[in-house]
Amino acid sequence: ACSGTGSDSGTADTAKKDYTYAVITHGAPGDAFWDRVKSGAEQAGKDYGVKVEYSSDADPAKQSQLIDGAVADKVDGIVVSMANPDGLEASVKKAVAAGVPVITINSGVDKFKDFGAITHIGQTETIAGQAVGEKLKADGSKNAICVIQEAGNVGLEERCKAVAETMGGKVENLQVDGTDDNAVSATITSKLQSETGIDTVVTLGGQYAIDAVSAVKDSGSKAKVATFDLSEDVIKDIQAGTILFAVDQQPYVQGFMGVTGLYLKSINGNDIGGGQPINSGPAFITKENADAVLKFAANGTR
Amino acid sequence: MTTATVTDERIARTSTVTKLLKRPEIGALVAAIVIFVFFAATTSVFATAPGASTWLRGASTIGIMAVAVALLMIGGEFDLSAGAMTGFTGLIVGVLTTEYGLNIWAAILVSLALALLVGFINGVLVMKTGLPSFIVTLGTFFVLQGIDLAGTKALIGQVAIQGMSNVPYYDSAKKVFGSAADIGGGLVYASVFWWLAVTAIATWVLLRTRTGNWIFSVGGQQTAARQIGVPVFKTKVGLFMTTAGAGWLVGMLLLFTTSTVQSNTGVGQEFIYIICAVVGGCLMTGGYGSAIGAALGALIYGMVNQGIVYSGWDNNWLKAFLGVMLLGAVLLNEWVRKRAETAR
Amino acid sequence: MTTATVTDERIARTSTVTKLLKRPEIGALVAAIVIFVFFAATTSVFATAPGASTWLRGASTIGIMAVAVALLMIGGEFDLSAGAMTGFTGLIVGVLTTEYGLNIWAAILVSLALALLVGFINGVLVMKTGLPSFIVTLGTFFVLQGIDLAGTKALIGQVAIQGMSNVPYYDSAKKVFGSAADIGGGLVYASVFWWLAVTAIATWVLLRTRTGNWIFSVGGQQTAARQIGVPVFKTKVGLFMTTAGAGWLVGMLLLFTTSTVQSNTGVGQEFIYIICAVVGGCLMTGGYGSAIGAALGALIYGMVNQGIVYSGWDNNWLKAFLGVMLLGAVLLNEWVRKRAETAR
Amino acid sequence: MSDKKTEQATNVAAPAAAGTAVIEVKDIGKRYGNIIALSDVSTSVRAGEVTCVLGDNGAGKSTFIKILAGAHEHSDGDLLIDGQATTLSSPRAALELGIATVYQDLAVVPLMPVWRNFFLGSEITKGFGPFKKLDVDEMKRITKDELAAMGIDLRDVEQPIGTLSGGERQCVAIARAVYFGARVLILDEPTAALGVKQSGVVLKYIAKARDRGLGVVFITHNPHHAYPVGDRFMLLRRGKSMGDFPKAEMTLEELTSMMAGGAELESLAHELEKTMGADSEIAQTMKADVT
Amino acid sequence: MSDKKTEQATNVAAPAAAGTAVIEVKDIGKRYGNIIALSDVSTSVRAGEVTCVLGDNGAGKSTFIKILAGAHEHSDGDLLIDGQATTLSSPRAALELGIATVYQDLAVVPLMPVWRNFFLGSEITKGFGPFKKLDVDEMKRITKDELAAMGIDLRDVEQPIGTLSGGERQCVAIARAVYFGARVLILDEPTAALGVKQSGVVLKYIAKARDRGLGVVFITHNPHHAYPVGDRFMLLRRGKSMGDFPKAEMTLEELTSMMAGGAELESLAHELEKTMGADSEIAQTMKADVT
Ligand SMILES: Nc1ncnc2c1ncn2[C@@H]1O[C@H](COP(=O)(O)OP(=O)(O)OP(=O)(O)O)[C@@H](O)[C@H]1O
Ligand SMILES: Nc1ncnc2c1ncn2[C@@H]1O[C@H](COP(=O)(O)OP(=O)(O)OP(=O)(O)O)[C@@H](O)[C@H]1O
Ligand SMILES: [Mg+2]
Ligand SMILES: [Mg+2]
Repeated sequence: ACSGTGSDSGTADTAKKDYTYAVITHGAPGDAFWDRVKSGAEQAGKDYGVKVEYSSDADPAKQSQLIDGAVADKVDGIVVSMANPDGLEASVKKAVAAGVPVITINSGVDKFKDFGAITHIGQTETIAGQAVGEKLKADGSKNAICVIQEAGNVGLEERCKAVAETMGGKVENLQVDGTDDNAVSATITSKLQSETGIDTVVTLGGQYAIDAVSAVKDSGSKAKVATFDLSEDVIKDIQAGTILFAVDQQPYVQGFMGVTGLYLKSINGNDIGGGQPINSGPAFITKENADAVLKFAANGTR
Repeated sequence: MTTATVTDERIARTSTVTKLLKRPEIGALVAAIVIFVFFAATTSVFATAPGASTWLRGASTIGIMAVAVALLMIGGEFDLSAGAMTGFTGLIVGVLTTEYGLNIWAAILVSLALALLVGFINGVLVMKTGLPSFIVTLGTFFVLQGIDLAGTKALIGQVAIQGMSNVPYYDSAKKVFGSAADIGGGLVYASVFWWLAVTAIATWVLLRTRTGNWIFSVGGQQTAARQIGVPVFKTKVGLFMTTAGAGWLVGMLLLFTTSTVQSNTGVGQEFIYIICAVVGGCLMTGGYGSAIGAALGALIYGMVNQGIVYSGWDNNWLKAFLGVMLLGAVLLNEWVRKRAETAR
Repeated sequence: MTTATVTDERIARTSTVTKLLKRPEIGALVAAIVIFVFFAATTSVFATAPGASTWLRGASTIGIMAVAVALLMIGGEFDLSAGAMTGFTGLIVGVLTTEYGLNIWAAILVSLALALLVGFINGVLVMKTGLPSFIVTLGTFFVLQGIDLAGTKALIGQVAIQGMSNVPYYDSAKKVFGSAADIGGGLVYASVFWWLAVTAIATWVLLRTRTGNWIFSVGGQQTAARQIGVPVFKTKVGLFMTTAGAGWLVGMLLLFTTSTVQSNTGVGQEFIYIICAVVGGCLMTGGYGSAIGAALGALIYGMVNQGIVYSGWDNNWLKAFLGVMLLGAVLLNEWVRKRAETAR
Repeated sequence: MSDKKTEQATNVAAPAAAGTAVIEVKDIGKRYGNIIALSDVSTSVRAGEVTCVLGDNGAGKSTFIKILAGAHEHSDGDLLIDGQATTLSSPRAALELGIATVYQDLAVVPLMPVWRNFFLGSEITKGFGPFKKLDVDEMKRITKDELAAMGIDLRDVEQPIGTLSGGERQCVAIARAVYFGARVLILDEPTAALGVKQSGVVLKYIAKARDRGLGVVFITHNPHHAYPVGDRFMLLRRGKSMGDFPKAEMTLEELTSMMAGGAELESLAHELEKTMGADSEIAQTMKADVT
Repeated sequence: MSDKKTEQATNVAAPAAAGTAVIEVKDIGKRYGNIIALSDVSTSVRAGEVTCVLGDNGAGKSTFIKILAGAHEHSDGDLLIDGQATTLSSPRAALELGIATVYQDLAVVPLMPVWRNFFLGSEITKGFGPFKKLDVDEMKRITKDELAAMGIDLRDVEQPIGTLSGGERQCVAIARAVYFGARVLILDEPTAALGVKQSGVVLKYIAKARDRGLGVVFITHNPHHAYPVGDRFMLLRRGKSMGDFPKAEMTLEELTSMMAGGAELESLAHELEKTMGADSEIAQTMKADVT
């Protein structure tokens, strides 16, 4: 499904034109995962000498306004994450109709073709979640809690659901207040205290893994901790053995590749992936390979 | 006016033009114009039809709620459940139609009825218990938030409504709540017209009806209003129901513009409504404010939000810019209002 | 009391025991006890030492802020930047030590100075411009939030402080802010002691010092207070600085208890502080409330939050339970207070 | 008053024949928490009569009239209106029975314009159904006129009432009650902040209302105001009624000494004489008041 | 007053010699936005003298004293204290110069207990440094005593002042000002809501303060209150001064007719006579007042 008819003009004056790409995601500002997506996109922009404008809003109505705004701003391409495809359908289709190339990242793999996007980069929350579930199953987990730091967030809910699908056993969601680490830690402690059978804590952000580790310690529980996403401290904990593993969705890749795809479209008319989605991950970080990643995590790029 | 006392030696001077400046909205209006001019001058898209279409759309839904919340605040109360209400009503329609196949218009009415019921409960609880509305509606807010999340998950196994556009008669409802008219190359969404209508009606009610008089009085001095014979209970409960009704309207606008609604839709927005009302000149303590001012407050908020994106400033600083601009707008607002008062 | 008028025929009856019931905290106290008993009876862990340790920890940091915010609310103002302040101060210490290698105690002092400066700016802006504090501190809130995110990101390339525990003298600071004492099998964190101390000092200031008198008066009737000679400006600016100082304290407690702080720490918490203060009996309109009440409000909030987890109820309903329980607590609070008033 | 008057009051029963009791209270009492502000008070308000309620500061006068006005529910005793035992659940209920009140704290909404305060709760509207709207010009005109009739020449009826002087505000409250009072007019220290001229007008209004057959309850601390217009005098002391005297049994001097607590005032005058010299003017004036 | 008194007021200059002008105002004026509330008023407040400010409702009396009290800054003219041109930036500055004021709207904080209101801004403390704490018992005792001296027998000084009766509240404000006033005492209609007895006490206080060498500014609408204690009478009309008369040039009758606007009142009395019959008591009383 190629919709690249509008790109001819783009290729025509490659030499002089300063391209501008909009990256519009559903991530909350300051969220470590989306911060890395942003870093990747901006790095790509720097590398290629193009302008990258990042914006985000978790509310699909507002996100669709951002897309409309970018189209009105006549950008040369849009990278968009589609956590709630229905909410963005009209805007994405409008962008495509206006001749703006669109690449979807992170989520929306089922719909990108219908909406006329060039390709999809990343993997759904579901794929990452299922991978975690499988790995935990292999590790013998039977009773897990999945810590959700933002109530009602579509992506987080999907991760937990996917973990439950493949892990077997019991997986229960636990809502915490993500802006208060003290409360996160206390809530996980409470849960571990009241249900001593819990053998695994899955957190959905590197930050919360740290809180979970201290909660496990405080409650005297034997539960192991696994987490989505990385940070320097997470890797150190993996090295120390207090965190079992982290699944790295390689968000940096999603941002970087998204912009790369648009850039190739602009200068060369390429449709990378040939209509098929491209997976950005997942990669597992365990005690074995932690050392190699530490440097990058410290840079804030993994 | 038959009562003009132009020749009173105790009044410095007066003029019909400067009399206009007395209106509480004047400050917000000037601030809105300044912000418009600023972004129109510094970005290329802001003042184009497609650009304006975007920020008007963003401001419209917030604006409708801000106007309703302003009425409530003038009446001396808060409604923290207003944000969650927009999600709640949308979810009800979504669940009833996509999951249970109810007629879409019936679902819309059911949703309205439930919204008004929640508003009624809010009002009666506040008036009967004497608790501050801040705390009562906080309770309702949490309950609605819980229902939005758990109820939706339990009923449809997801946290967002999907497939809404395949529901029979979806288009007829979309025409009312979610369509857009192409005006001069920019799409103007239905929500913008609703916003204008709501603002006009609210202004008329406030300034030209008995109810408006009562709203000002119950917010300004509840005991005095009661002593003088104003039906305080009816007025306040009515205000809570109005806010809930506005929440329903915005819920419908959101649902039919984007064809989806999530379980966390509107959560956290309640404070933005209050902010817009205050930017537009409402007092936190009640008894003073204007509907047009609140609408202008929402316009300022919408323009700043979208204008920052157009300016291409680093997204990480978004909030800082927003803060500085809001503060600037309010300061300008206050300054203009004070000048207007001494110069009238 | 030398002024007891026990024999006045115009007073129905009086007794020393029932006199205690007059205190504004009594309602919150009863509500807290009821909630404690409820969870103690229905769950096995809640009333054990490790269980109590957990909910006390959760309540403590919120409690410190709630007490400071209560003082400010009694003084008639709000501080929406209070939540972001906890992140701001923590981030400053984190960045200065991990990135620039500053001595940890020096960094802590720098952070305190900056916090007080922000509080001072808040206060001066509110008093000099005459704008509502709700809107001024909202501006500061947005600005702080922007600095927290963009500043941190620009300086250390991350959105959360990493590697804090390797900083020299970390342990000495952790002893003060982040250690925990084992009491009867449960860990009691330093934050709990700080919480008790802050509550005690705030209560003493409110009830037994001139400053306390002034706080009540500027919140109750600012014009009257000014006319009668209360230094309104000093009092209010002092209150904003106190709140900022409390934000700094909580920032330190968070940083040294969890050894990390993220750029969005505290965002959205500002309303929880207000909620706790109101649950504890503070009026939104100022001039009435108590520090102990706010501390009890935080305790109620903390107990309900953890108690629901202990109860193992469906977590999706968390917010709904929270809403119902808070509402119940406040209703009980109000009922007790009214009874106490007529029965004293 | 204006012609509109009758239009406004059509839903309210006409004044009763002179002398019939419109309101009767029997052993009425009121507590605020454990504070007993009023106990065992009985009296009646008759059409075409002015009942003056007298008493020291804190005696319970305002509490008493708040019960009649529906602002507070009584805790004990019976309140009879037109012979029927009632509990006035709200001031609105009282207003609908034609009972209008001037409260001591005036019951105005400071931020609202003068004319909106004047008509609050009884607004004049024009138009039909959903298009019924306030008749602003008419209301402004009436407000201006009614206040001018009391000797208050307002610059602008759009001014927030909170910016009026104390006396101007009081005049608005009085003019409003007089304008809307149909059967009973209750005035709690209406002349407290008024100048000599305005006080005279208020007394005139009271007499006029009485002559029109309204029952009037009038509270004042000034015997020179109470005596000329009063028909009956009820004395409260420390929340208890000390009796209910018709004017026939009373001279101005008796009234004055009663209001001042008789013996107590005499001893005060005596004391003043001692401290300030017998011919000090204060002592003289006070003595003149007492004797 | 109590012995503590002097302790409290040590930082304040002692009263000046009788007759010296403590406060002088020259062509002072005040605008609220476009409203000119006061213009071109000149007078002086002298130690050991009582200056009465008279005038109709809305004449600008309260505005005038608010300038003296530091509550409003004047817009035009000069304010001289002890001969020095000053702008009082806040009431606290005025208080520190020994100027204490009873405002017409009383300046109390309704939710605070009576004793806290009494001592607000001038609390008595004991202890040192950070352990300085309020001397609660002492303050309660003084409050109770001072009010009892005015004839107000409070049930409980812990009661929020907002629940007191109008007169009780006024007495608290007066007792407070009298207790803290060191050089100048400003009273804006202090006797408005007071009973005969309490009014007498206030007049006695004024005379006492004068005799102690304080300058007193006294606003009232009651000529019977103004005449006995006043030394000079300043008349305001529609924001302008109509002159400043020493008592020697004035009789009670002249004062009364001046306060009532002279001719206007006479015509009112006349009108009353017409409408209500010549022997109507109101007309009689009013005529007696005028002539
Ligand atoms: N809401 C209340 N709560 C507690 N006590 C009250 C309340 N209202 C009034 N009181 C008390 O009841 C008593 C009677 O008050 P009320 O206002 O009726 O007096 P009053 O006769 O009108 O006095 P005044 O002449 O000073 O206006 C007072 O002592 C007052 O302190
Ligand atoms: N804040 C204000 N804004 C506008 N006008 C005001 C304000 N305060 C007072 N005024 C006006 O100034 C005039 C003088 O008011 P002031 O209170 O000084 O009168 P007064 O002589 O004390 O009258 P009274 O005897 O009724 O107390 C009044 O007409 C009033 O309406
Ligand atoms: Mg009274
Ligand atoms: Mg006055």
